[in-house]
Amino acid sequence: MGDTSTRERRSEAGDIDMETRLAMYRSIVEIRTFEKRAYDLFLQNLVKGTSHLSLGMEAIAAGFGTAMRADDYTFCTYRGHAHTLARGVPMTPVMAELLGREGGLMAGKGGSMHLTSVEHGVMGSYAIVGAHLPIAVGAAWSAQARGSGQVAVCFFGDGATNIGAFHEALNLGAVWRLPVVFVCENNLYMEYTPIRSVTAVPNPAADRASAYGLEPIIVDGNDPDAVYEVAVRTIDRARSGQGPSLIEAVTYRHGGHSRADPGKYRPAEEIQSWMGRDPVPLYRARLSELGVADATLQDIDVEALRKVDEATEAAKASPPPPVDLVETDVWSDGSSTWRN
Amino acid sequence: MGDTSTRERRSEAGDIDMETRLAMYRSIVEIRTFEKRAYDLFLQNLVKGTSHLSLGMEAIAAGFGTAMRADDYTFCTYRGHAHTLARGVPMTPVMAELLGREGGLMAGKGGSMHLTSVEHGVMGSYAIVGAHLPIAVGAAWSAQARGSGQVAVCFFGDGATNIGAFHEALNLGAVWRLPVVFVCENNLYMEYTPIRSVTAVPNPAADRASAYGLEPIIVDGNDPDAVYEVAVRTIDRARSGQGPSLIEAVTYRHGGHSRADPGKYRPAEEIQSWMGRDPVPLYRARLSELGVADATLQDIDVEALRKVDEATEAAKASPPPPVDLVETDVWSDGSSTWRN
Amino acid sequence: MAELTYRDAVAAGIAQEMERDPTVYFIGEDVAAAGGVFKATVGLLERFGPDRVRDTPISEEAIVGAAMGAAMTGLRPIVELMFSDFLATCWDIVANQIAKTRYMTNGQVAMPLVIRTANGAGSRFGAQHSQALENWAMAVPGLKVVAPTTPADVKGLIAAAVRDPDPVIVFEAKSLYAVKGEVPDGEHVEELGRAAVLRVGEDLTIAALGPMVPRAVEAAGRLAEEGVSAEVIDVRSLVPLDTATILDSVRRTSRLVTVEENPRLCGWGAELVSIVAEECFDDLDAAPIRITTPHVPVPAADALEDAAVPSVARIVETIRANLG
Amino acid sequence: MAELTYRDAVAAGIAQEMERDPTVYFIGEDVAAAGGVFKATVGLLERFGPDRVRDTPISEEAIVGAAMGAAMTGLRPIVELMFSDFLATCWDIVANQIAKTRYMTNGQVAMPLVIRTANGAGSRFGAQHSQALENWAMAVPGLKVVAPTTPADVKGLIAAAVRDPDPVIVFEAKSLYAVKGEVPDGEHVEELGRAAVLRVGEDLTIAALGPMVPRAVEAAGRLAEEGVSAEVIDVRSLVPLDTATILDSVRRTSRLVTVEENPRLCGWGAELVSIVAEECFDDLDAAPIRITTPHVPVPAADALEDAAVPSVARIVETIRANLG
Ligand SMILES: Cc1ncc(C[n+]2csc(CCOP(=O)(O)OP(=O)(O)O)c2C)c(N)n1
Ligand SMILES: Cc1ncc(C[n+]2csc(CCOP(=O)(O)OP(=O)(O)O)c2C)c(N)n1
Ligand SMILES: [Mg+2]
Ligand SMILES: [Mg+2]
Repeated sequence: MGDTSTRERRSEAGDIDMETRLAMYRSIVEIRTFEKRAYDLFLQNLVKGTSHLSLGMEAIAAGFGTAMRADDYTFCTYRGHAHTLARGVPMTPVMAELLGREGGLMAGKGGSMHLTSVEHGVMGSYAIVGAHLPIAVGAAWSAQARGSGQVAVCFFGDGATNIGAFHEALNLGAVWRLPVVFVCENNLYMEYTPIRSVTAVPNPAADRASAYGLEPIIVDGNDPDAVYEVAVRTIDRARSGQGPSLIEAVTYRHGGHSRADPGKYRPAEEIQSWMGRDPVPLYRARLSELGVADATLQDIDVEALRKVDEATEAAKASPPPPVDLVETDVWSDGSSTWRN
Repeated sequence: MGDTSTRERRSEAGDIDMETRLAMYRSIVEIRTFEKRAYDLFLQNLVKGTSHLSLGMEAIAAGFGTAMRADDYTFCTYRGHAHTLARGVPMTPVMAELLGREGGLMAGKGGSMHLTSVEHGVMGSYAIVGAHLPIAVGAAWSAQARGSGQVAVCFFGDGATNIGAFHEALNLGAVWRLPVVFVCENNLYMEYTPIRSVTAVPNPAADRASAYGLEPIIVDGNDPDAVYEVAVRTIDRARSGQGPSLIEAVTYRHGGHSRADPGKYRPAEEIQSWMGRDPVPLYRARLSELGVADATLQDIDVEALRKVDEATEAAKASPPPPVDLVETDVWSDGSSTWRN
Repeated sequence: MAELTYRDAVAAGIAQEMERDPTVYFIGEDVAAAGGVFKATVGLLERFGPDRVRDTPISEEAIVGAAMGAAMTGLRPIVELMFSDFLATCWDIVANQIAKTRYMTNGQVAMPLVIRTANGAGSRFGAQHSQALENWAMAVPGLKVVAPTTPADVKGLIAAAVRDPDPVIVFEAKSLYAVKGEVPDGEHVEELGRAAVLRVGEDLTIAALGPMVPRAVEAAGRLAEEGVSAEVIDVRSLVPLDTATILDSVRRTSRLVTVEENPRLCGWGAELVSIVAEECFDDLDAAPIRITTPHVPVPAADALEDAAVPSVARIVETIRANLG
Repeated sequence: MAELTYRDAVAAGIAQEMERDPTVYFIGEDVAAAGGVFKATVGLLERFGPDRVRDTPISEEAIVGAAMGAAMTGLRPIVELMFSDFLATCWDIVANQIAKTRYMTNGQVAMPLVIRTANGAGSRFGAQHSQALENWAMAVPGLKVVAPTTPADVKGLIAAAVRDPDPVIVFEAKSLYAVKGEVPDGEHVEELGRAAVLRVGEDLTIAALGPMVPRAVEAAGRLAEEGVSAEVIDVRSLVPLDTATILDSVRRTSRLVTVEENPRLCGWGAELVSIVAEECFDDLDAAPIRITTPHVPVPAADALEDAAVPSVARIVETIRANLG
């Protein structure tokens, strides 16, 4: 699926400078290390509620995060740790949010499915499949209206391509020529059900592009360079007033859908073959090939682990949120008062 | 728009036998006469509430109505008088429903936007744009499950192609290969807004077909023969287990969207040109050309008028519904009781 | 003071705010070129141009979602839902996204948007275009909810809703669009969360909302002829709710009657009765009474629709029976 | 009697009905091959095959709409909405189509379908996966609404819902899926519209629903130690509502306390209080009290979620304060 276009992108990606590449490597390694830790903490019963990891899918967040301007907007799903970190949100509050602590990004009120950091352009993680596509369209409309030159990038899963909000958002974004980039992370599965078994076309996003007058774009979602290249191209297009794009980034999650799901519904050979396409070792190897010293890469690995350790300790040390937070911030005056 | 395919269909349509053709002529004339009367009664303030006429669009209802099997299902919109009559529902209860009388098809409880006659396979007229597409899918699923060989035909406007339910229904219908035929009556306008101004593609239905693995089909919605031919082909396909079709029937309404809307937002030349494609005189002329005696056609015209007159008088003579109907038939036991 | 129809007052309210604040934008189906299906937004496109006043596709989730995204990023959008019944087609965006996002983000995200929508019965449109749905919105934490009944109030409450930093749903009364009334000259802004005592009385308090308000006033007039002195309160704002005005009134009259257009179960009147029962139980001389549409969908025929929704006669009779 | 978990009782209830009636079909997201995200439908695919038990795309409008179309034409479908919060994504189909169609067609159309959905807090999932939304459904004429709290009830009420000729929404308690209880052997069918008196008492009536029921029972136990005799009613069915049982109890105890998981405004407890206030006002010795989640979205962190939803301690303290 998408092999041709994938190969094309790879060859073009020769232009990416080394600084950018190292930034992407740092990003995927940080996400990988963070997500593994989140999983460990879940097994230790320290992560409360659910959590949806991006293990194996890091290249998409890293490629886009690196290509975006500081004031661009990210809209993502419950599977949003990666996208949040990729925009430069510090690890400690993200980790603390997973643990339901006062020091969390939303002081524990949102939880792992609702990571938000307006300061970093992370305009929310949305837990209802497809809902954030229209909302991202609205942010793009606002950017257009304000002439701010900002672009909204909206990430969603393959499963979201079959919900009504997808269709409405794509059409409105196209009709109003809005600066929005729709990125479908096609990891071949919804929760436990293969996307191909419930979708009328083989490529759930790309085969829908023409319904909105858009070019079909499929990219290897495990190749940071390929993702970066398509991100730059589509974000430029959006920023220069040429309207939205729809990208299907093909990838695979290493683990289950969420929490302790062992992902047993997936054939062993399939998992095997995708493990061979793990973005972290592959990208590391590419950078080595391109002459990056092993010490440089190792420094990045070590630094990522240090950051994650630090975040873990800080998050664990943070107390539970005070219970009066239950009744704050329904309204802009900070209260939840509904009567006089 | 769609001229080539239209011409194709016309040539194939030579096979239609004369009995079928006369049935279609009768159907379009009956609908035309009924709708004009409904309009008059509206002006006389006898039609309460709103009413959405199919003047100019009769060929679609007639073509499909004639091609459908007696036990097939019709799902239509608030603009549903035509489709209801085309399935053989008697005029009097339809007219009485428009007038809000006890003798109405639903004793006045539904009104002009909700015409339903289960006995005739008319499974409802739906007033929320797009909502009935998933419901029609469900009827097709039931037909498939029961092995009944029934087909569900679902009519909707161009405007409905931009709502989420359209997308979800088309995908599910295709994935489950259901016996459902989706018919978009593209009359170029939603209420007052041209469909092209809010849609990312020129053909709001046909250009979306490939998103569901379907063939794009455009047909001249003012030509009963062309509509009939495509109806037979797609209904056969559905009945034989080959799954859904999506048809865009291009047409035009002679009047406004509803009630007393004069439709002033439409350019005079556009109206003029479409008046030249009025299905009633055109089809009459074609039948004459094919050798049908004028007297035969005139008999049909006269009989239609007689039926409409009769229905009008009967409807007017029907009393208002008794007020205790307000509290009946929420539940299957006939009551509206929510407590003991 | 100028005399305006309710529908013209809607347009005047929107225009006043768009004039004042360039971040106010207005979108909806058929609202621009056609001036709205109820002609409540005529002239806005001409005055503010196609960037700020836009017709949309029939895509309620997309347009209300777009309003949300815009509100989060610096605009103050107004979005029209042609009929309040269509709230159901974008209820996830309204109830799960717009209402909850500030809270979930611990106050990071602003949500200054207005949803205006035509609400209620009276047009013989049938069950899918005639609902009174204020209670759907009231039940969702994070939404403010108003239902103006006069031209002055609709202008002033739309203005207040636009200026409010939180999401507000304005339920406009479909059946009142043609009604005329005095509207103050110049800038006019009402306050959210304030009920209006329309008639002072001693024997009982009638709390009504939307098109039930003029009926309650008329009923009070008739009851007065029979020597019953009813206080009439236009609740106006369900969230925030002016419990002070209502409780104060009930404490004086010792009786409460609510008049609701919604079907019975879980209407705003139930909430009001539960507040009154809890907070001024000892002041009550008699059981609080709710007058509502029965718990049925709205029928289409004029005879049936009129019988379903509370009428002046039903209000008078119910009160009379309960006093007797 | 066998001991089953609530989740296994769900599967048992569906299986019992699919076995009995070949027109019963079951669809939903991840319900077939995976047996449901709450593992409440394990084994049904294997037992009844892929025609009758089907995984669907993430298309709530399409799948609930499909259930409606199927119900109108001869099937008795059961459709799972993975979380009740997702009702918002198909609310038009539920509230405007399924609920109203029989009425609008003057009884022509049958609508025998069941929507099952996982409801409520306790899993630290945050505001979009933790709502208690029974009142949304209760407010819509044309929907029947039940909320079982025990394995026996969930089996029996699912069976009753499938057999009922009208649309029924079964709110399953997410936080009770792991709870075990005795379930009668053989065919087991409950009755819709019947409350259960779980504990007889004299001093006050506690009416609770869903996961608030075990808390109310525990609270009553603690109060008993203090000499307060509380009657506990599991409301079970909101529509039809067993007002007879509730009114009878309140007439005897003269006090009513509702325990609701929903946020305050327009909850089912408000409706109950308004009925009690209207129909047995003179029997009441004190103001009816509502204990609810405050009117806020559900927070995610364990400490916050536990503080938001009514707890045994809060029930005990509130009642104690009101008796004191
Ligand atoms: C409207 C809606 N339906 C169902 C769900 C439950 N759900 C959560 S994630 C998920 C699968 C989503 O799959 P996909 O879009 O491919 O994203 P992925 O999790 O694979 O990243 C489902 C069904 C939901 N959150 N929202
Ligand atoms: C969800 C929804 N949004 C808006 C409306 C109001 N409305 C009724 S008809 C209509 C125009 C529909 O246009 P189209 O689908 O082209 O059908 P036509 O009336 O032209 O036959 C609109 C916007 C509605 N009924 N439902
Ligand atoms: Mg996926
Ligand atoms: Mg149209």
